[in-house]
Amino acid sequence: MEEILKVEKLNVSFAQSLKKNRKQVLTDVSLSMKKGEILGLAGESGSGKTTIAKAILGMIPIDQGTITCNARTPQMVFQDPYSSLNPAKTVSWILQEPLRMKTKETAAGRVEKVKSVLHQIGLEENLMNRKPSELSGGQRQRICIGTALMSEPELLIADEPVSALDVTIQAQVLQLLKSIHEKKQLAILFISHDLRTMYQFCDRIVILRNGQIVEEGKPSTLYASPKEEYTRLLLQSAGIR
Amino acid sequence: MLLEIKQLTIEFHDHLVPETVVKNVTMSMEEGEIVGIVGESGSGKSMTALSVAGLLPRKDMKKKGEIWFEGQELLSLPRKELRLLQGDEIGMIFQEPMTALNPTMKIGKQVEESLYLHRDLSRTERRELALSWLEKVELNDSERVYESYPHELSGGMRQRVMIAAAMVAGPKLLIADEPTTALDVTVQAQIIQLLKKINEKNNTAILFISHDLSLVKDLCDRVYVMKDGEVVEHGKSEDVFYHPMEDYTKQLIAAIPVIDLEQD
Amino acid sequence: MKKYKNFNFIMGVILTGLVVLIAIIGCFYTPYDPDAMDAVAKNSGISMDHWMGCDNFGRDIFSRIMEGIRNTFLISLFTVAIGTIVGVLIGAVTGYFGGWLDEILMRINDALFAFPSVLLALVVISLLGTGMFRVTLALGIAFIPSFARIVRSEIKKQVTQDYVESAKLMGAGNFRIIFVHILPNILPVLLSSIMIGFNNAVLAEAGLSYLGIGVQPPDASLGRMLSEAQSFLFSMPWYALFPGTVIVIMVLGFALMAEGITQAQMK
Amino acid sequence: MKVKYYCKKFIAMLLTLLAVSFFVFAAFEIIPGDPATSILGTNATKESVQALREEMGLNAPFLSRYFSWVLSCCKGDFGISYSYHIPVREMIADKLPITLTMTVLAMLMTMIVSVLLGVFLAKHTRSVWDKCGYVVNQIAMAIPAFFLGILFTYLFGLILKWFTPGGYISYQKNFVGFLGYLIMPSIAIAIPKCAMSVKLLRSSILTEAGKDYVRTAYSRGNSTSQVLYRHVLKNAMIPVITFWGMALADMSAGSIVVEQVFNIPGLGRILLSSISNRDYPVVEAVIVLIAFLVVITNFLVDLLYRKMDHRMQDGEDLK
Amino acid sequence: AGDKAEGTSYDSITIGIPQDLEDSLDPHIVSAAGTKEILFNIYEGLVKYDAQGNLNAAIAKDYVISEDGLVYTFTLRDGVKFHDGSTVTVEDVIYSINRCADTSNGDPLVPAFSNIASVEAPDASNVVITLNEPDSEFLAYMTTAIIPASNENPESVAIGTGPYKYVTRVPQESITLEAFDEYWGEPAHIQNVNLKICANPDSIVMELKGGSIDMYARITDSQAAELEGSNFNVLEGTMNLVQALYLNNDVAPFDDVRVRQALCYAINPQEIMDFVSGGQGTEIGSSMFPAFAKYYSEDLNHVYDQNIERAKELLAEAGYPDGFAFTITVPSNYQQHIWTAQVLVEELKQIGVEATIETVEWDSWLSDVYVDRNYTSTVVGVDAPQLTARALLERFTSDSDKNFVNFSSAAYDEAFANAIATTDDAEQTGYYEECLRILTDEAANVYIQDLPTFVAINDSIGGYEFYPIYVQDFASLYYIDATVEQ
Ligand SMILES: Nc1ncnc2c1ncn2[C@@H]1O[C@H](COP(=O)(O)OP(=O)(O)OP(=O)(O)O)[C@@H](O)[C@H]1O
Ligand SMILES: Nc1ncnc2c1ncn2[C@@H]1O[C@H](COP(=O)(O)OP(=O)(O)OP(=O)(O)O)[C@@H](O)[C@H]1O
Ligand SMILES: [Mg+2]
Ligand SMILES: [Mg+2]
Repeated sequence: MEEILKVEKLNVSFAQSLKKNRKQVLTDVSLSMKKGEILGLAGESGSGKTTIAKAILGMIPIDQGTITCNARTPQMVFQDPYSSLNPAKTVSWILQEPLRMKTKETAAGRVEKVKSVLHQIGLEENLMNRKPSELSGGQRQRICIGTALMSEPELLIADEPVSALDVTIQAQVLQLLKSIHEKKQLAILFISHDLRTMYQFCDRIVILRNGQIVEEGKPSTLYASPKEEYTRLLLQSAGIR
Repeated sequence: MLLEIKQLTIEFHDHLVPETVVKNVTMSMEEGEIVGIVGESGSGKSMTALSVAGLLPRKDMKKKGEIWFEGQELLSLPRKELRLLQGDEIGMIFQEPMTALNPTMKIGKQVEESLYLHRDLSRTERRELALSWLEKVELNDSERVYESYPHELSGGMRQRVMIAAAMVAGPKLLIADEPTTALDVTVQAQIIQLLKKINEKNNTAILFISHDLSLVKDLCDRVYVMKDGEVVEHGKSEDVFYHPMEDYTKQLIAAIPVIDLEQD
Repeated sequence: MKKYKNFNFIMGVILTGLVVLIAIIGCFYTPYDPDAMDAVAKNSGISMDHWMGCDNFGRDIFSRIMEGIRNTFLISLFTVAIGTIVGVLIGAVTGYFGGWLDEILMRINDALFAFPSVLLALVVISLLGTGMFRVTLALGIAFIPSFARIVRSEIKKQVTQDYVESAKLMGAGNFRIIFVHILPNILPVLLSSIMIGFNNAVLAEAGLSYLGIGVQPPDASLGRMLSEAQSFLFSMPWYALFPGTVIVIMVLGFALMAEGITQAQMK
Repeated sequence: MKVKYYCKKFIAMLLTLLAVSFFVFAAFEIIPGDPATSILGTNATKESVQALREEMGLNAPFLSRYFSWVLSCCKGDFGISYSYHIPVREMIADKLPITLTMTVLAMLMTMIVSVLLGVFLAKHTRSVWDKCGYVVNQIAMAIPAFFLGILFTYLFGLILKWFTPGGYISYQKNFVGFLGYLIMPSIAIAIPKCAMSVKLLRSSILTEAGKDYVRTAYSRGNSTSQVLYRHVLKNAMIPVITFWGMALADMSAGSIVVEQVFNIPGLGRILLSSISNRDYPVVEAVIVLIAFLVVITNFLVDLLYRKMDHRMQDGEDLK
Repeated sequence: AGDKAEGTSYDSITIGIPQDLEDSLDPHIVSAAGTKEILFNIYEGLVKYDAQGNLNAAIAKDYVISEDGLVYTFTLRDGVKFHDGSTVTVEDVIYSINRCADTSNGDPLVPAFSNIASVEAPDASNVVITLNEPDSEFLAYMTTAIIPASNENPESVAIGTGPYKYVTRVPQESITLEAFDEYWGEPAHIQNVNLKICANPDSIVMELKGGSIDMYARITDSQAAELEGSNFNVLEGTMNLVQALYLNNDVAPFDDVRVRQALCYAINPQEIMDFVSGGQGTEIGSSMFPAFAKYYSEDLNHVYDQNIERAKELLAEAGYPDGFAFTITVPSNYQQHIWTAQVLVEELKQIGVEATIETVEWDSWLSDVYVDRNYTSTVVGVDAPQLTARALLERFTSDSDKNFVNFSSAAYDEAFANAIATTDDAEQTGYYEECLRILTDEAANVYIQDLPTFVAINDSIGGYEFYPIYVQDFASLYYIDATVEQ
């Protein structure tokens, strides 16, 4: 299978206020994804997961390394469901925006598409004319996923897409992602700190610590015999070991 | 019996059609007991907790039922007397560590505020107590934390600060409304550990709210399951977890990702 | 529009509508020729013939107010329009892109901000000559810096939000992101600045007539009438009161409308 | 780096002042009339104007005049007024206290009254008070300071005779009388600004009151007033302070009209008269001074802001 | 100032003035009429005008003019003191006159001084001035201020010999004068004079009524009306200036005499006076105001009595049957002129001429209109610094630097030259009258009025006198009660 994403020796640092030196956030991160693969990215808070995602999509400048992304219209579901939807627009407008950008769909056609997507992500049609501020966190996060899916991407970067959802809906959303993954060969970079969910969802998991990759492998092997102490600790706190 | 909620019903009237968000909820808690409430989003968990803490908004809503805490009925208690309980006898930890702390007030001041309001202590005594609690919640750099502002701390640290602030006056009842959802697993585990320790050492009763059944199973003695504002099931947590009676509970349990390492 | 069904908006529309209506009627009909002098009616008080009395040339104050509203309204409208449009453009570009362009433009902007609008108006008028259009232009230019500043800082706040990144991923261009995605979010702030701008524009126009570089006599403007009326404050206080009140109503109308829209936005 | 930040601010300030002074110089290149004609008045003929210009050094090229002016400014010498033949520095030192006092008075009133009223209205939301307050506030915001000045003159000056319109008393002669006279103009300036900050504060308090930390504060047993004063007010003040900064800058730069209405010989009057007399040294100095005040105000507000809100990152701008 | 309201102190008075003495305190350089009228109290020449327009001996106690009118011998009054305490010497006189006659910067400061051949002092009390040509009006120019030769900064340090001495000033706020103890003549009655700058003409009535000023010399008729019934007397006089719609005779359509005449026929000075000055002004028909009784002739007022038909005819003849449009440039600091212009606009509409007003700052007016002559028409008032016809009429000679209307008439130039040359008074008057007639017939400008001036003065103060020239005499003012007490 061809590679859809290749990151080599990625280094990212941020300028720090009040201090002279820059804060090194990612050090020599290399990873690759194949078409249609679900890659899990786990690690404790502040380990640099979101930074990798943003670097891949070119939202932050990188210091060193190469990023090759062969995917058509890569999309991202942002971690913070509160700031990733435009507060001034309605749900329907937000969901239509990718269509306006990429296709020549008529207004009516767009609305139809919006309705079907809403259905897919398990939301009612009557949410269409609401503003994001009138939605619950879970609903917002699902709208984010919906917007990302609208562009029919080949690669989806999902930054903790289900953390704000309760378990039943979590399962539903993951199911949705999985089915699209299967139908359209969608590759997903799944960022989470929930090792339980990842076990079932991912084809491969990368463990990140302090901006460095400490371990990677298939979930089953990784969970069964973690090589690194840190991985073990993570598994332990998740109550798996 | 430390806390008894009898037939609690909460209705909102700020929309055209009154909305009942809590219906006939009855619960009870012993001293030193850890009780969990689980249920999906919007099922009325927070509302129940807030009504115990006396924090329900006063306008546009109707409350029915009784809440007995140490021989006092909270719903009919005048605001002034309720205030004496808040922070002193009843401590509360909120879901969002990011926003639940005052961004422009030093951590120390926020932690010791309950003391300032309820105890007649000198400034240094308050400080001592606050520092000791910061250390108890494993914020080892307590002096620095005391002088910091919330934005200078990580999410996990803030959540621990919240716990310290809730515990500083030694309440009999600690209400923890989803205290770990915003945290990553490692920190989450630490917080649960911490709550257990507090419960053991101080014999503080904890009302633990979460939508994560597996967490609740580990921590709580008993659990109430809520759906659409009603308690659908309750019992010992082991019992509910391994032998659920209601369909809804079964669904909740089924949704927990199962990791069967043996199979591979 | 159906969203703006709140008291503020409706009151605002009514007040502004009233003022605009009078201005429009004033284009076609005034009870008297606003410039026509009448020695007999000189300084006469309120009467059936002259609802608001006459000024020191015996000109009908009511007719002049009708004309004055039109001039003042147009001047402040276009002043604010110029200030807003250019200010938003500059503020948006600098706030969105940042960098050295931002630095340079903001230094110039700060300098202009401290620069008295009177002097600026003198410069524009000396370059282009007097006349309502030029006065408007001069004031408009003087208004740019404050708008640019506000818009810039608001845009800077918005740019950190993930929805902007999200829009980029969708493939929206910078222009679209600024004006379609971000702008509606800063509208409440912008609207209230526009309202303050209206207040200031009326004031500035009146200030310029002190120097004789505002609306040229005999044309009436509310600001000019107000400053002329000051000499007659004792003998005919109504001469000052009428144009002043009309200014207040006009500004109030805009303010309420802005308020209404803001409320609808925030809802 | 704190030092680096302040250095940057300082340089930006200098650049702003340079730009301002350059604009003023350029402005006088453009507008008609020059000091020589102004001095010669109706004695002016083409030749005599030329001769005087030569004598005053006005015929030197624009840039060389500008740079020599900047140089002498750096030495603290703002030149001699063409009209008054006294050092510009003295003139300004004379006038600055007037405008400054007026501005400070107006600002103090704005701050005190708006905090009191804002808190009061926020405490009594949806009461009759709040509704009346809202209406009065909206109207107060819409009244130009200029019209207010006229109304005050009529009402308090002519009808009630509380003060003598135009009866400005010099601060050198009678400081109390001076302050007394400045009260009315200060109120006229303060009212619209005050109304705006009341509105801002009220809504800011209400926004803050809906935030999670307020609930936390209640959970510790704070009473409503305690929550308001201990927690909400400080946070709610942050946007208001930003507004005050702009208002202060506005007032010191925009006092011209109000000074005119109340016949106060402050900086605004000096500015106006020296613009029309083409008294370059004075205009330049006054405008640079005003710019300086504006920049300094911004800087101070910035400091205050940082003090109140520790989340502010260095290098960020506010406003 | 405020303490005066109690009426206890008779030794000070606060007088409102419309603008600060902004140009200079140097009496030879100063040009703004508003400054000159104040400096009248501080400086004196060898001779000095009184309220009747007579030239009286001042610093000179006596003077002799030679038969041929070429040699003027002035005898200095003994012990006349400058305000700095020094005595006026012949050197000071010679210095002052030479300063004004200096031609190194083009025209001399006093144009008439170009005629001076020599200034000498044969002894310590006599100054002899010799002229190149006889000049019957030369004496009037001897009102030129005498200043001490030792004063290095006359533009900021005012030292004269007048009844009041300059004490101090606060720019844009006030000027303080004090009676000069060692004045040679009748001393001023009121010890302290505070000149308060009232920059906002609209608040003058309030200031008067509020008691912050005791006197204001240039109020308008409507302000005068507002003062009725208050404790202020309103005195009426004339401003002694020629208010006219000055036309640029060089630009079309005003280069055509018929167009200019048409404008003259179209307007009605009386109507303008009714609106602008409460009907109080004095109509004029040429560049001469009534204070010059010798030259002022009412006949000229009727040459162009309002006649709309005739005006239209003339316009049609000149090729403008449908009228035309032009701009009136008015200095914005003179409200009366702006008002006048507004009435003019209305009146000209009757003959189909569309005038638009463009108000400009005084300084722009000076440079654009007065110096560069880059304008079409303007409304201003022209005054006479000396009470001589020459002061008013010289500017209309074709080569005069001050001929801002670009009037050009060979006949006029000749008549004026004759007037200057002759020593015979009657003959000279005849030539000047001819000049005035030419200005009227050629309709050089649209003459309107000599504006009235209203002086508001607290009714406890008396002694105000109107002069035929544009000055204010503070020395004659006194408190009525104070004199009674004495
Ligand atoms: N814009 C920025 N400026 C400075 N430091 C930053 C910036 N963004 C992120 N960081 C720092 O980089 C580190 C990694 O952040 P990142 O957001 O990638 O963490 P994460 O793994 O996504 O954590 P979480 O699970 O909490 O979302 C953190 O220490 C953070 O403080
Ligand atoms: N101010 C309000 N007006 C109307 N309805 C409200 C209001 N606040 C809460 N509700 C409703 O009350 C119900 C119960 O809310 P509650 O916060 O108790 O849920 P929860 O169980 O805590 O959910 P979560 O797990 O998402 O925190 C929800 O349906 C919510 O929409
Ligand atoms: Mg992250
Ligand atoms: Mg909740």
